[in-house]
Amino acid sequence: MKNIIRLLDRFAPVMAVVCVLGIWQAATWLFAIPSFLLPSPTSIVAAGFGVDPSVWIGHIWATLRVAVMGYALAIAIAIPLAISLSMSRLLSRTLYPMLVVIQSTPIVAVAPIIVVTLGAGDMPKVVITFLITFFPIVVSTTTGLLATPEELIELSRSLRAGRTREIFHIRLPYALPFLFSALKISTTLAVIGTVVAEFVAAEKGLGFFIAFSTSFFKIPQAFSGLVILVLLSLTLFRLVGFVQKRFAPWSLPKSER
Amino acid sequence: MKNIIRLLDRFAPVMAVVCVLGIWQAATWLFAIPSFLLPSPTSIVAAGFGVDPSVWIGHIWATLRVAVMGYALAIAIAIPLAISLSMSRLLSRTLYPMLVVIQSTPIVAVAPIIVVTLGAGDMPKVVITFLITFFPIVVSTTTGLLATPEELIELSRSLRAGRTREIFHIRLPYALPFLFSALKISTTLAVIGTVVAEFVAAEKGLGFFIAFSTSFFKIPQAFSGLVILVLLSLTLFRLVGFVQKRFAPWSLPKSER
Amino acid sequence: MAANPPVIRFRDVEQIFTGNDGRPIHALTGLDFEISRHEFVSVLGPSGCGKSTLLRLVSGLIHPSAGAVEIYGMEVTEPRDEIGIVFQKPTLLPWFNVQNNVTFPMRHKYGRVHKEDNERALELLDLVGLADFAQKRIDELSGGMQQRVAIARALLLDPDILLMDEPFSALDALTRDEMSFELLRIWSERPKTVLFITHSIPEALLLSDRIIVMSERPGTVREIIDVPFARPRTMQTLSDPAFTELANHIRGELFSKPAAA
Amino acid sequence: MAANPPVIRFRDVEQIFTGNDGRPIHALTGLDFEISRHEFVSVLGPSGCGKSTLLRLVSGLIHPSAGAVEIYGMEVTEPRDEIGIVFQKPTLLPWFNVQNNVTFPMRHKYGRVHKEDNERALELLDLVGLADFAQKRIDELSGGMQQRVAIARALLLDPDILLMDEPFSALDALTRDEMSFELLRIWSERPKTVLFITHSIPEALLLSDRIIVMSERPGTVREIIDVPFARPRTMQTLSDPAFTELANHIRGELFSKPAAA
Amino acid sequence: DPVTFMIDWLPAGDKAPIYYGVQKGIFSDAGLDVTIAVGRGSSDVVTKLSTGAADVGSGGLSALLQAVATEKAPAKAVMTLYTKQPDAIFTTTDSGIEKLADVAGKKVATATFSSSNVVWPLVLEANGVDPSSVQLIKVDPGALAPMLATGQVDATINWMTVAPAFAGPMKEANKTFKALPWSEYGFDGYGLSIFTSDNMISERPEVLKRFLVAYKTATEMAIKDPEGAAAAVKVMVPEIDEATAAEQWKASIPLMVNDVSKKDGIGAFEPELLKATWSWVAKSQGLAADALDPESAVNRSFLK
Ligand SMILES: Nc1ncnc2c1ncn2[C@@H]1O[C@H](COP(=O)(O)OP(=O)(O)OP(=O)(O)O)[C@@H](O)[C@H]1O
Ligand SMILES: Nc1ncnc2c1ncn2[C@@H]1O[C@H](COP(=O)(O)OP(=O)(O)OP(=O)(O)O)[C@@H](O)[C@H]1O
Ligand SMILES: [Mg+2]
Ligand SMILES: [Mg+2]
Repeated sequence: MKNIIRLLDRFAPVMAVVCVLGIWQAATWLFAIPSFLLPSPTSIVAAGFGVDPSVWIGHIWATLRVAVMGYALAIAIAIPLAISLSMSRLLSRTLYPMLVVIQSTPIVAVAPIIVVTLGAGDMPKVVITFLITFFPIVVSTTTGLLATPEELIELSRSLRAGRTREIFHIRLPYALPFLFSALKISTTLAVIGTVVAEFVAAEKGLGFFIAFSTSFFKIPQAFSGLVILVLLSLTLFRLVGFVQKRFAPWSLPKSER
Repeated sequence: MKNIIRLLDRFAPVMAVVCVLGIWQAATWLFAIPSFLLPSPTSIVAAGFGVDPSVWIGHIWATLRVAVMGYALAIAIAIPLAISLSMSRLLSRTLYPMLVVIQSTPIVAVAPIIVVTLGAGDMPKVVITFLITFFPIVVSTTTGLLATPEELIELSRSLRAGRTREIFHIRLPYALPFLFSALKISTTLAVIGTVVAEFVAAEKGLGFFIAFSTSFFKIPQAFSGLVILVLLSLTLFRLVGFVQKRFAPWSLPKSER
Repeated sequence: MAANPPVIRFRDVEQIFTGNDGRPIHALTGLDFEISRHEFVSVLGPSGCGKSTLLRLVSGLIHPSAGAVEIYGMEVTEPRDEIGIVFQKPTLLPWFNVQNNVTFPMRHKYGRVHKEDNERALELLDLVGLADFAQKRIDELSGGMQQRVAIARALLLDPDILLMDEPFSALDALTRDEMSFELLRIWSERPKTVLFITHSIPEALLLSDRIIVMSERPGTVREIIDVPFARPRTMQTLSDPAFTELANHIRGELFSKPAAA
Repeated sequence: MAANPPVIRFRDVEQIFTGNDGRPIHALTGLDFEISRHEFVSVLGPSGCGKSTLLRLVSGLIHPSAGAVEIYGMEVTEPRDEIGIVFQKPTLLPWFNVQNNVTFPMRHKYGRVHKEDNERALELLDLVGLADFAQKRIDELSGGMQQRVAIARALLLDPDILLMDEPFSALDALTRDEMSFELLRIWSERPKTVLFITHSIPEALLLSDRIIVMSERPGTVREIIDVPFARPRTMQTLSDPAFTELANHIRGELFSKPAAA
Repeated sequence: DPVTFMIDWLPAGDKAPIYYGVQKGIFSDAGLDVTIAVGRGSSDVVTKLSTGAADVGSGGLSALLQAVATEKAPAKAVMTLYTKQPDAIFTTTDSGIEKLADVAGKKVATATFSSSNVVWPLVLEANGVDPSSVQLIKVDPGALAPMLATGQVDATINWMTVAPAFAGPMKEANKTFKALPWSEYGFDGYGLSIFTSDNMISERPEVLKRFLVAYKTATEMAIKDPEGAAAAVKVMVPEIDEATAAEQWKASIPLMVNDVSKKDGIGAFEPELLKATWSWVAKSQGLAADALDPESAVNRSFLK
């Protein structure tokens, strides 16, 4: 009995995916859904294999590179920013609205500026990805830093360790659940951000590939790009979960350690 | 002295905005930045007043309506979803990957399906907004629900109150800082989502207005739309902060109550 | 008293935790005793000997690694209705004020709080000396005050079985005495079975019918002492020479083993 | 002792909190006393009378609403280096194991932990009876064990001034006695000024040079008692008739006022 | 000499000349090192040219006129490609739309930000149709073919060059495709043209000239060799479907080689037609007819 539950637990995600695919395939058959609307899994796979592997690798590499760089940049900027915001009420009241402004500006509207200012190449795409990715990290980390219980702060203050150590030894560890939650959200945003950037300005990458395929109404091929993209997101998402489990197990709820 | 600090604190945000605008205006003059690249604040304001107020109202209303409906839908679905995810490990392992899949699917790629399936009107836009908005709420709320200290859970279990009450009386209140952090992130996502939706299918709304103005090279006018959009985001963001302060002050850090 | 069936029964209970490093922590071993209906039993023992663990076993929050815990003759597999608990930490909810923390069991268990519950909460708060603080928030209370709120909360539902883990540890001598006598009064007015963890030997003697004295980790029952003093007990009981004698005996019992330490 | 300048000095200190409802809570009033160098002073008083608040004032974590607190003649405006604190709650960091919690003051104050610090931490853990638990995580400890970790932590930096808020409240009688004597030993080997909050009158008598007895809220000094017993004090001191007499006096003092209660 | 050429939309068969020229070495023979950049619409190309992100580009002439009129964009048109407007109504044989006027009372889908949308009402009026009688639905370009194929709309508005891409969905839906070019219903003017920046004109006129000559040669050769043109695109854009690309390229040839270009010569700007192009823009944008002298937006000096 226990074994069955364990097996179920282990394979449930896989089974769920298989189920969804099955229903999808069946639906495309039964209702004769045209492939230009919602291609069947088999036609997507076929379309995927129809594209040269080297072409795939080129697009995947372009997207992955930009996504990871943008994500890394977002983390590198968002965390110090969150720390500054949590340390100074003045700063927080001044910067926060500006961050909201940046975050809520539709990238497409300012993309020309970014592209013109930063030239061609990966830079503008990295920046666009960064802009889409960093905000949740800032908000979540700031919330976590500020949510640290008073008593732990008093412990730190009583040791006169200074603000820096208070942040790094107390507030940041305490904020890790918040931070990791944001990092998870941001993986998918990084990928989405890259895709948006590739829609706006690119000659390569999965986003470009999808837009390109769509412009020819080759929907199964577009979907095969989509599948790769989604796998990329899932991998990054899982990776963050893995890092958390490996390096900060106490920031996970007991049931997931 | 104290008064000065208070004044500074009070007007810092406004002053910062004024500063940024000043620098911007000066830069456009000094470096003769062409207005099709980055229009000056004055030209943006001029362009904004050049548009008929009733036209503005039409666009703002269209965007606001969709953004708020999408946001509300996201909350209405994300919170129950987060509760389910936090309650069952099996569900969480099965559903989480699918949510990541949904979240990391670029809307533009599936736009045809959405438009064809849901037709014209607000529906597809609300759905798109919802899709972009709900993920952070799910992730953050789930994290918060699971982060509830063991001792509070034991208190609940010792009263044999059942899972539902455990969720609503213990876990949800505890998760509020997480939830509100996500709700803040999501306001801007809701607006961005609406704009994206308006790119895909719309004949009204600020996103439409901006893209439309851009495609006709009326860049200052596009920026005036951008400004309105950003103000909308800021208002929603503030509103969430206000709701938290008003209805759940204890979920705020001491310094911000 | 022997005629009554045992309310709580430990059958050769053993508790082994798995530490985060994967190594087992042997907390309790060979616990085997009974507590009768309406008995007041105290538990004394060195820090870390497994008292709280014992209480959590009775409450059904954890399950023994071996043996069984029974309540009213039924094996405990999950928390039960008739139990009220005071945890070692106050465990109050910061999003409620003091009064709502006290009425929380009602709200949490039955979904709503009646006027009578609120009145009862105010009575209980008065009883623990916090009538003025009903509307305050938890973080405005001192440590001892928080503990008293937790006591009031455990009493709200008037449970058949009351489990208390060092409920008076953060209280001063006077408040502690007052609370002890209040507890005795409640217990005699509305009889209930009480399992009471404490570090104070006089307190245990003053309150209990029997005292379970535990040994160091892995915790086991070293001796169960019948407390002979007649009830109702008063301040006078404390000056009874037999009281001092028994206290010294227990003290010796507790202090005896660790000659190595 | 009078020749030394006062280490801690309260000058007519008053503390008023603003409650979350905006109403003032009058916690302390008219505190005016001095504590000399290397003096061991205990504070006794009813729950909620402001003992923890008094300690937080000395530590510089909060500032008095009126009057001033001075350390070595200088007004306290922020926490100072020479102070070690045991808070009323253990306040341990769940992301460190026990040993790292003990060495935390070193890490936190000076940025790194030397080999000697780790050795010292292990010594201190041995002293509080937790040598076996150095590598455990905080949530695997019992309440009393956590409190002992907090004590070890406060001793790590060997502070000139030691502030302890009910440090032994969660400990059994034996451990409590052992810890008391350990504390006395440390205090006599490396003299320091100690402010010690407790609810145990015998403990206060056994440990201190003077005892500050406080009255109910708003807390103020009711009496300051010189403890006459010669040092080193031992278990024998406890059986001195003068000891019992003084204990009864303090008891009377603490129990006197609230006839209304 | 390095030249960055920006095509106005994603690579497709109708963009073949530039690929053909690169592949066949026409540009390198002319001493040009051409980089192809992908723009996102005509106005994007104008922006990129104005800011120097690209040297030469292709785009709809209307967009340039508009940009010069309203923003004084420092860019000029230097050569025409399409001498007929490429906009068209796509429909199916069973829709009952035989001529443009038949769209009255029908459902028509268009890409949200298509430049066609603005002139659409004017074209309708010119054909005696009340624009409000047509139910216009604006959607993502990717949704156009599916909507037409599933019968959710009766027609779509597209450029002629897109027609071959509709073939797949149409075939799957068992419908027969039909296109009604607006140019046959009175919508005249220049379409796709070659733009360059004022900077390029003043600083590297000689390079520009060489480029235009080479481009013209490439175009002419590509017209004669449609399969080769498609193959050239396929080499540089491996994702493309060669057959579709060839179809697209063939579909764009009539826009370039027609009675107009035969009369005026390939690439020439004829003043009357230029004025007509501008008047459509001015009317549709509500600009005064004299807001711009269309001559000021073109530079004919690079055409032989
Ligand atoms: N942050 C605060 N805000 C408002 N009131 C407070 C705050 N801290 C303490 N008080 C009030 O001040 C009074 C003294 O509190 P304090 O914690 O100093 O008591 P104490 O003597 O340490 O009590 P105990 O022995 O129970 O720990 C209490 O009435 C409490 O309600
Ligand atoms: N969740 C747990 N995981 C691992 N070990 C645990 C856990 N809970 C308790 N222990 C261990 O079990 C033993 C008994 O703990 P318990 O809390 O029952 O002690 P206690 O008698 O209540 O002590 P105290 O008087 O200090 O509160 C301790 O050694 C403790 O380390
Ligand atoms: Mg315990
Ligand atoms: Mg206190």
